Amino acid sequence: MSHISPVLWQFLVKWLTNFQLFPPEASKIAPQMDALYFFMVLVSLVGLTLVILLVLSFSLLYSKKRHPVATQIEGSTLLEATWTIIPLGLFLVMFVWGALIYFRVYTPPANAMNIYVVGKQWMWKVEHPGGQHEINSLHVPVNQPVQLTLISQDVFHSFSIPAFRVKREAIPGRYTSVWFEATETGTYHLFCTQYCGTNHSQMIGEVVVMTPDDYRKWLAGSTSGNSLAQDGERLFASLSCNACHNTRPDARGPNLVGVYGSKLTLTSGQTVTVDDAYLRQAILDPAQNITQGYTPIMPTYQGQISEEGVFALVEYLKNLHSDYRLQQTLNTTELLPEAEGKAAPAGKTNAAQGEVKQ
Amino acid sequence: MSATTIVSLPDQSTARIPKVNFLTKENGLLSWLLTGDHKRIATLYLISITFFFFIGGALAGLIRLELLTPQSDLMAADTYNKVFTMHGVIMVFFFLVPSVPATIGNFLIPLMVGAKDLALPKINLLSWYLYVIAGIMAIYTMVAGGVDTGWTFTTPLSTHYLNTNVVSTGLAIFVAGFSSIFTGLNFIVTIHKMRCPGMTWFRLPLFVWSNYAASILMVLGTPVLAITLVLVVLERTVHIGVFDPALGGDPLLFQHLFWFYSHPAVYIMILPGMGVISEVVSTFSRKRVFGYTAVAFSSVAIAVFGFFVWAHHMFIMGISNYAALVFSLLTMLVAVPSAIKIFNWAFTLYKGSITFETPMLYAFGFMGLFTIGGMTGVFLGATGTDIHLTETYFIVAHFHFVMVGGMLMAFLSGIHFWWPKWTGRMYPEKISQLAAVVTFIGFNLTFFPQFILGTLGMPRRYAAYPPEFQVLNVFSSAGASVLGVGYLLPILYLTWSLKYGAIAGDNPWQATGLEWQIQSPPLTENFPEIPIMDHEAYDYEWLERQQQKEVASVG
Amino acid sequence: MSEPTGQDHIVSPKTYAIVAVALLVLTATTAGVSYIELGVFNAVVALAIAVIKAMIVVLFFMHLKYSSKLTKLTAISGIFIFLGLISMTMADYISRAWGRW
Amino acid sequence: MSDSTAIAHDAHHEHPPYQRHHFETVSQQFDATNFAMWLFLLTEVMFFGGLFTAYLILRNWYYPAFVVGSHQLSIYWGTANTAVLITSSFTLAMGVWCAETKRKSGLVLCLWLTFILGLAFLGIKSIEYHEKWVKHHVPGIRFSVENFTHPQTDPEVYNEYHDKPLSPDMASKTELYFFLYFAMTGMHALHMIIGIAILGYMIIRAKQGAYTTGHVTFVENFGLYWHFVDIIWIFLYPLLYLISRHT
Repeated sequence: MSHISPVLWQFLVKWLTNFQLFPPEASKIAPQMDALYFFMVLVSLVGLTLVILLVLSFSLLYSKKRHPVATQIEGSTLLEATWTIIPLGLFLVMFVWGALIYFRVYTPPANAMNIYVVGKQWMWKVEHPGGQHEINSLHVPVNQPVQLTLISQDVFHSFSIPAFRVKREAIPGRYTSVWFEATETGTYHLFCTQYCGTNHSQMIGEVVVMTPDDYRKWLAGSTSGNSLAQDGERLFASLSCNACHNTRPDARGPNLVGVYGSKLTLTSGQTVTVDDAYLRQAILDPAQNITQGYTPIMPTYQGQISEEGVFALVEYLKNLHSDYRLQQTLNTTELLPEAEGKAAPAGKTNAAQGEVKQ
Repeated sequence: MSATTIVSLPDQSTARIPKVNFLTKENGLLSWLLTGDHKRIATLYLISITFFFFIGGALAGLIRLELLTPQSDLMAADTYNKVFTMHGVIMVFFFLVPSVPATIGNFLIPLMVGAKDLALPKINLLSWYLYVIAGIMAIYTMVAGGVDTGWTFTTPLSTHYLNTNVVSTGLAIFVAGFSSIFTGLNFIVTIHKMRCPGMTWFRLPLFVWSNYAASILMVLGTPVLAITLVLVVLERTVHIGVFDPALGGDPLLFQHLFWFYSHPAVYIMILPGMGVISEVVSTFSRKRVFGYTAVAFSSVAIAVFGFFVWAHHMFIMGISNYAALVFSLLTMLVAVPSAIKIFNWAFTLYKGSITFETPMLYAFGFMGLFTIGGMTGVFLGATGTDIHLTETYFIVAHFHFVMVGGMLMAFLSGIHFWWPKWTGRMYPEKISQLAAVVTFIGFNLTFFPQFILGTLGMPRRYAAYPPEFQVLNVFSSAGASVLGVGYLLPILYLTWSLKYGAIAGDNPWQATGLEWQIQSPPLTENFPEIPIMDHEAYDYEWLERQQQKEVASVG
Repeated sequence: MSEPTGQDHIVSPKTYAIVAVALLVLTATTAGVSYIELGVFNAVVALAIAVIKAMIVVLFFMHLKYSSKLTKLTAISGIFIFLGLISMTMADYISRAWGRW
Repeated sequence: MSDSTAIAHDAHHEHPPYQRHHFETVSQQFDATNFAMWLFLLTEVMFFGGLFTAYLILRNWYYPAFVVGSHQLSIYWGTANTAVLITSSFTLAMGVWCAETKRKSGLVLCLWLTFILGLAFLGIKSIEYHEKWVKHHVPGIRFSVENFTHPQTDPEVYNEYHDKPLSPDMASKTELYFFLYFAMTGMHALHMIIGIAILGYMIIRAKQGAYTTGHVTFVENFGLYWHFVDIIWIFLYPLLYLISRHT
């Protein structure tokens, strides 16, 4: 083989050892999506073969040599109806099938564990409820539904895990979510697929699927000390949220204990279910989200809390089931007289905490 | 007449190109720059879009060269981003949108409807000047440092996070948009008001129908793009915040308005190509197009439905899931007329008398590639599979199958088909057949691997990629070089044929269209006297009787 | 060729005058109604009057009433596509609140 | 818009000089240019359509901000301008009639009236714009939310509407309202300016008798354009001035 150029040789070796034609199926939804995919491939192949066969056989049968004079035919309503109705039927099947999968991908099950993801130029920051922070990697346990709550700090990004067949855009200013249940342990690609500026192609990472034991070990080994809810609790205190949002009878803001998941009536008369997205809106854009019976005195926190900070607050409020913790926060704040002054930089401190500590 | 060709050329020893024709009537640069003649304007357009095609093609070559290796080594990431952005902008707005309509359509529509010119010749010329101004602005953008937003101008990236020449690109596209509006407007008016006596709607060649449908899209869709780009430019210059989430705007609103034009734009690009294929398939199988009415109405159906499917570009972008359902359903409906067309063309061959000249080879290529392109569109139109496949190389391959495999094949088919009419000379047949085959092979080698890459999950617009994708990328780049040869050949031999090609005579293909019944190249006023249409389109029996009459009168 | 035949109908000055007065009256009405509290109907009435005024202008000043079917169809198709743009975009925005997506 | 000037080298002598060579009959020429004008107006509908869509969606999102924003507009000026524009449409329609019935002096008079009314509209508009400038309501360039966070700072408007103060984040959304206000009325005013410029040209041509020879295409088509610009205003007026008077 000495006369084969090394470049070509290297290429051939690579071809033989590193050639992929289909991505791994590593999530619960992947086989379902692939079933539809292969159905479509099949239909396409049949259609394409049909077209090629027709064109080829007509070309051979009716070439000028064999068939010097053409027979003029107007058309055939029956035939035309056939190739209108059959494709239409097939397309409608694909539509319904596709829609079922679409809703499945974007409807997380109730028992999913939540992980928060912030996209920014050009990295993915992952916040685990346990307080673990990651950059450009995501560790998840196998066989456990995981819901991702995504947001972008700047431009559109898209969180894509081909092996799981899921993808969702991270949008500035709004939460989106997607879920998956990994079925195979291993390391998979994580891509940003929405063009997001200069280093778009560097905004990649890996998804590590671990056995529950390994995952527990990883959690323990990479914790930053505080859980995300605890970070949120601190932020809650340092921004003096509890000055109004407390359980005192004369509180100026609504009591937030158990507010997550409840239904609220706003001053505009609208009824909303309190979810992650609503909490974010209420923190950053309070004027439009005033609970009925309260005056619109809450200032906006737009630009003062990083997206990671908002995630921490959301996580804190989500887990706020008894006012015991709130009371405790209140006491902590009262112990710190200059907490008020620290309010603004607190968000930034938290953002700094968002940096990975692995 | 040989048994394998329908080409009937006049006796080359005595044949002459008519002394008076639209090319020779007036001389001098000014007679071209101030012309009102649709055929001259079409020629100007042909030259300018070819120029931009090769710029865009060179940029495509750079992209493929960079993707030969997984690292971003030929270009830095930001250079790569500028290259693919300019490739997209130039190919979409300066080649594909004006390709068939502004050149072949401009040349043929008055001829096909039996008119002396388009209804508004000055507007037609203005449209070309706008195109040139827009082109100069685009070139200025490139020279001044390029732009790296991607041709889709996604906000807030394009408005707040980049400091390249977004404003000049936006304005270039704005101006190019008005060029396209005026072309479309002119076509609609001409088709409605300038048909010759006897030319009823259902005697119009299908090329006219499909250009009519595309013109509707141009006239109604382009203004929305124009106002959207104005808003983007204002957002960058005075920070007004309609698309900026930080100021309370909604970036998805931009997506809605942008795709309201840019999805129909896909049909603006492909519909005129479909018209070319109808003409070519009919001519080279000597048969009326199978189910003329169905093909005609399917063009209009595509135009109407095409307006209401735009949000299928945004399925994972955070539109409401219910809206996604509606748009997905409409997308499935708009796929049906394309399927109808493909089968109607295939059955046009049935019991025909087929010959295989270059335009027909390109048409066969179109039918195969467009079938693949169309079917993979359904993959993306179905909400479920769209999640996995969108924003990957699958979508890149899909729209290149439609745009390059479809529209460019059709464009080349049309250029070869009408070349004798346009210039009075034939192109060299053998080498052009070779070019058609090379293009087809090169195309498949370039873009088919990209479907697999997309399924594997390789994201689009990546300057660097994981090494396991390299093999397929090498195939793709290799194919691109073959494709490049396939595109260079025509420009060489077509230029050659301008001087050395065989004299074509009036009707080398023995085709039935009105344009073939007059001299080639045509007179400035097209018809010595306004024709009267007394037969259906694609009536080969009429043509035969006509020829017998001529023979009799000469004899 | 004495008279351009495309211009079949010459609208009389009287019609123009009546139309102009009607438009001014409608303008005064819509301005007046805006001072009355009607809740959501303020917007409905204002837009309804605007539509009526626009129709009067199109039909008489722009001669659509006397124009060919083609011109009528053109005007209608423009409105159709415009409403398509607005309604389908709005449909997305409104239905976003329906689910938890 | 088609230019009515005849081309010099008209080979067909039996045709009137204003007929272009590629049309068979004058009637065909009139139909074609008239239809082209309608199509052009369709593109204008879609052009403004994008802005209307943006306005409706953002108004739904930030209703309170859009309401107080529109309280800054003067209904008197708005109504006056509507009346001016409608009158100008009337005078131009009369101009078309004069052209059709070949009354040259009448046509010139009508065109002058339209011209003056058009300028009057722009004059009133510029008074309104100036007020916005003075009150720091020009988005992106000279803007302050002072009047919306503290309505009493603007006693004139406050006494009429008694707006409640907006929270700072909602007040900042008034900038969007004013941007759309300027974009829509500005785009409309741009169309007015173009129209007035063409009117000036037409007055000169009309004095030379260009439109009173039986060839009214240009006047008729310009009329379509002018009336269309009027219609845009007919919708802008309620959307911007009227519908938010009551909250």
